[in-house]
Amino acid sequence: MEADFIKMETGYVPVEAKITKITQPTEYEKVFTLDFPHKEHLKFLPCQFVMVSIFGFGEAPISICSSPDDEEFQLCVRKVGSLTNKMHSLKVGDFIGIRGPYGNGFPVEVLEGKDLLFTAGGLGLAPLRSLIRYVLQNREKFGDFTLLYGARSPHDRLFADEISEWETSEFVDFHETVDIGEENWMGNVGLITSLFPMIGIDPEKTIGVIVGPPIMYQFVVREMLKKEITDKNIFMSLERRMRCGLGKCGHCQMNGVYVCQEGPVFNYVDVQAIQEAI
Amino acid sequence: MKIYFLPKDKVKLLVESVLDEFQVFGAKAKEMKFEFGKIDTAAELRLDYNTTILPPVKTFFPNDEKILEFKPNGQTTSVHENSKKVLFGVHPCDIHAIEMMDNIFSTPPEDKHYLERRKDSIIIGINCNTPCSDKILCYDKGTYKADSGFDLMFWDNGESYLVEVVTSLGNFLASKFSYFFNFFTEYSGDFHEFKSEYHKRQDFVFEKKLTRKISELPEAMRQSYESELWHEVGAKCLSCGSCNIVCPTCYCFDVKDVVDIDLAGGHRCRNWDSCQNLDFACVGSGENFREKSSQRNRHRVFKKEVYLPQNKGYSGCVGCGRCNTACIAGISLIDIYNNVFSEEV
Amino acid sequence: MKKLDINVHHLTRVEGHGNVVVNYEKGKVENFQLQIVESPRFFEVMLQGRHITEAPHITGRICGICSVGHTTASLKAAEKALGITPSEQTQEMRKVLLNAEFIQSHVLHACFLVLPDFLNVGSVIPLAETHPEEVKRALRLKKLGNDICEVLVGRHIHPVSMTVNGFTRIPSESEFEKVRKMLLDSEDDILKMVALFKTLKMPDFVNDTENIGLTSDGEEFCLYDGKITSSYGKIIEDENDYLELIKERVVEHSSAKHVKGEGETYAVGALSRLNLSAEKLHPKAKVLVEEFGLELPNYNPFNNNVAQVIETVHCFYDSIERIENLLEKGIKQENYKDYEVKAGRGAGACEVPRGILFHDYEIDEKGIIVKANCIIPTGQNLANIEKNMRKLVPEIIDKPKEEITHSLEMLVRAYDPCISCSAHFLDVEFV
Amino acid sequence: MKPKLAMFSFTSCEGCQLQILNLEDELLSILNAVEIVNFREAIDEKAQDYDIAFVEGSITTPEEIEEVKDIRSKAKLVVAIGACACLGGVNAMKNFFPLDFVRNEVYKEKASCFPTLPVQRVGDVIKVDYEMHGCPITKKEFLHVTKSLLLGIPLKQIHYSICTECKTAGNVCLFDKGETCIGAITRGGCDAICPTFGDGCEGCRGFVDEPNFEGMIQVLADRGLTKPEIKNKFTYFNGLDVIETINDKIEEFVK
Repeated sequence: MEADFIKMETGYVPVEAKITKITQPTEYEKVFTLDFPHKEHLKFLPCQFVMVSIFGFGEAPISICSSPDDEEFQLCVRKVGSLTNKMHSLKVGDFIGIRGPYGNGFPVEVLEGKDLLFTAGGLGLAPLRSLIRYVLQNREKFGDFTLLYGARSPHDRLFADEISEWETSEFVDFHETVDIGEENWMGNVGLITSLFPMIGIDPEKTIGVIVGPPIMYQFVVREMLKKEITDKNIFMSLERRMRCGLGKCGHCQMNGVYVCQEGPVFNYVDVQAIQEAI
Repeated sequence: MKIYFLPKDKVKLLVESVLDEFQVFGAKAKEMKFEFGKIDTAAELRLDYNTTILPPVKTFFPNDEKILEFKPNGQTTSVHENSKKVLFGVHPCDIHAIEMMDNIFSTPPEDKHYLERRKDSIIIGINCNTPCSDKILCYDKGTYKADSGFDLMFWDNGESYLVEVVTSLGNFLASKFSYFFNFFTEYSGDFHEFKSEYHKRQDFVFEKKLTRKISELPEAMRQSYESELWHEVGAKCLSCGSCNIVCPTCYCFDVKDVVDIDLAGGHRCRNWDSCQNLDFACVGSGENFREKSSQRNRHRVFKKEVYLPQNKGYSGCVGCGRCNTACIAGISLIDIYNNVFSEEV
Repeated sequence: MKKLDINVHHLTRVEGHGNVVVNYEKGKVENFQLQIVESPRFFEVMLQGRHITEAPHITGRICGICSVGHTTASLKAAEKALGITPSEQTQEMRKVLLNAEFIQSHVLHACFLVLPDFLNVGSVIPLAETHPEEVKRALRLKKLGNDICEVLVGRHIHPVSMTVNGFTRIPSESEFEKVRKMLLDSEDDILKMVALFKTLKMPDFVNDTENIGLTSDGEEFCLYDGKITSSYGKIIEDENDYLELIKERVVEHSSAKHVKGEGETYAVGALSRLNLSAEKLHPKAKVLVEEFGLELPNYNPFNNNVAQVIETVHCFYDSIERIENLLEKGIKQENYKDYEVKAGRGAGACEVPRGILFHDYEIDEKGIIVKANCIIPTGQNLANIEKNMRKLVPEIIDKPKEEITHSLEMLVRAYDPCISCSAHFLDVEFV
Repeated sequence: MKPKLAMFSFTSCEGCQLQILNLEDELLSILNAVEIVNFREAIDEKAQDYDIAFVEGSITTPEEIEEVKDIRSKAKLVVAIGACACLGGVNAMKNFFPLDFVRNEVYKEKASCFPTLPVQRVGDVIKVDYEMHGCPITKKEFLHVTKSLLLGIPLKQIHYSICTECKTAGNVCLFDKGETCIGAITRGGCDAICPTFGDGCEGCRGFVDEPNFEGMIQVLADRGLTKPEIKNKFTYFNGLDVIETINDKIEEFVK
């Protein structure tokens, strides 16, 4: 009996997780809070992902947006395909299938004692939120913390409540911008790179982290290098198509690297050796 | 290790006996070609075949494989197939491919679906007296012979086969049927000498296709990353995916759900996929990481000759020539490799 | 005298689109037409410039329900033009396939389109609730016809492997064996279907007519091959001369391109075939003629429904015998490509569920079609349906309008019109 | 409330509707899940109120244009079914001839009372939510689409080629038998039924996204096909899609 259970766990069979709360930060994104039958299912690292499944609708890789130190386990889901569309129609009390967590996750120990410069673009804020919250929950372990966020437009901004907290927080130096402004928008308008002139960092002790849409990486890396952060101190989390999460199906492969196993978090030194990465 | 002696005219009897107790898979005629499939009668099984359309390894990794079942009550079960199978008459190149796939699917996290199918299967190899076609490069690859990856190996000895037993499973099968048949007598000659004579004959009829040594390929290939060659290949390629489907070491797949007509139960299955398909590397947001045919072609060849050697220490191409035969546009790995060799400075 | 104006838009439960327009005034049919609103498709033109080997696949697409029939007539015309005689095995297989099409088409028509009329339900959907067993059985029988085609030529609608001089894939013996078993397993269903139809009473109505169909001097009930025969006496030995009997004409009062034989109108289809050669039916079908009380020759068009049921039985037993013969002789892997292309003209005629069908091609020395003509069964029946209606309306004129409409619909339906392939019919407004 | 499903047929052989009737094993289950309110080939009912409309056939007359627009205005979802509706299909061969010639050829002196337009796809006239390809459609895809619509699963076109399916089926390649086929650039989904039964793919499911026409023409020319033969292959079902783009390419690639 027990052996069977272990075998199931290692294959494609998901565990059932119950939706306990749903919030909708934007028109296209919802945040689902999940409850698992066993507590060990909650163990993960920031920037890891899970395979979410609803039978009939398939599976999709979704980043975990809560911190490992949070009481709650949360996923932020954008409506883009059949599974995510279905997820958006679910209600509190419904069940979904989860397997994972997969991927390497963020090596949090390399951040300890360092200054941090996080850059999130669009939905990239979801996986990065896991790390942001972890840093804020363990604030004493880290040096200066700068957080940059760029959304497409004011109503595409994720986690607006938390953003308000970050804006006023003494623990984080938060800057944000939108690509396209709106009438009531008083903040910055421009690409995320336009935020870099506003910040001052100590390149000697700063670790840069980038999560965002594929187009963003090249440009943000360039800004970070301009700020004299070294290659080895820049980390990024990359998005690829995934079907198995187990390093087999081949969809997430960029050159010789399976993102689902060796990623999604990469050091920029390694990324430079992978032509298909960014 | 034991060596048995099996007169060729007794092979049919042996196959019949094996068929009584096992599911047997082997080569059988299909129009003017051969397919590797389930054998129902001993007469169907052919040992004198050239490359089969689909490779034997797909017996363990079938298309449209059911991996999960879900019931209307929410209950989910993992589906595994485990039946004792005998793969009768596998060529050395395909044995290499099976070994490679064994390694891929047993590398953690393991793939139980493959491993369950593979677990109790017995592989009977058969050495190749002559090359299968002019599209193969097993001689360059060294995969025209195999030292492991089989339980029994048939060696052609004119009127008879020498049957080499290398594993306990092979021994199990050989002794099981030697009890029933008296023609399994142990071979008394010097097997090492026989083998080296056999390989010498192979050296005579097998042809080298590449202009340089295979060991130089990964590096030469790496150098070709930005080569014009890939654009030429890309222009010819129809992105039909045939090369991937017939390849014995292609294992990329897609996963999809099939709902029953009652709209409640159903199953999840995996299908063979092809990295030559336009949307293979497309992500949810629409970004396509290999949108050009040249990039996809390069990826296919690099996966075989750069990434796998780099990550696993072996080449992902066993030189069976199936992709070269299947490509109606005439794209051939032999040409690609030789072009890569000639380009390298 | 009442004035009646009936206009049934889009007649249902027939293949294709047809409108019935009747304008009855002063005791006679003032204005009447079976309008064909199906838009024309111009296959005769589309074929020009195509290779003769493409014709069977293109013309098979004239009609989804008679797809095997169109393909067969087209193949026969092509082979005639090329001077090819296909092997006996090929011809036998084609006969089995035609039989399968008859089974699937007749069952669809009799059980799903006609039966609801007699059981007083609007369609097969309520029928599924009131008579679930009958519906399931009919589904199984229809599936039998489809499955035979699926095993032998890929599918029933637009069969894949039927080609000039043979088949692009010859099924294995075990596949023939499978078909044989499928047939044998269905015998009970066939017999029960027959029993059900024996309980139905067809409306009384008689309208004398000419019948045209294929016949032979031999033992065979002709579906695939035979002489083009009129019940009025004329017999065409060579299919190429079919126009000596079948005359296409433009009729002033009707926009449709009508066809006439020896007389002004004629009928084709199951009842016509029985009228012409019922004595050659398979013995197990022949006995049914009497059991159904069908007196031949019979000129009640409603009895076409009964004739279809009898033919279904014929096709069923005939298929079993043909497959057993094929298996006995052993299935040969024949090469269909074994012929030379040359210029010529050929017409092919075969029976399809709704009646006799003609394809006619002229090709140049490269095998390219320069001229084509197709005459489909429904086109041939159309004038006869009109004739029947002109006689029927006065006979039932005292009934309520709904009932008259229903009777007329049932009459049209009895002919099992396959209007979608009516390449020649026009939609003209009546005033 | 069961969703209401309606079937409509325009210029076609009606084989796609028949393919639905050919789902003998599933038909009764489908009737449990949906209410069929309009299916002229099978039932009498003719409703004006429906959720999903399956539309078969090409559009070739002024009346059909009006009718199909009316369907669009009433249906929540419109699914075009079959090659005629999605591609123009074999009907589109008509467009290669002058319309007057076509009419005169068949109807001679009566030609003038015969309204006909150049063949159009359903999608040329109205917005179509999904295209179910094939001549005829496959039963499998109809079931898949119907189940997906009922469950609210967004539909995606099949992206892989016929070759992928043909190789998966383990077939001997038509080219190995000295035949030709355009399955390499044709959209899959039929389980490569034609090659499986020994006949080359004629492209009834339309082309894959971004088809390599030049490459395909080259392959056919290398096998000795002449310009008209190549043109015939490409225009069997896909006349509307390719006739202009392909002509120049054929000139360029075929000696």
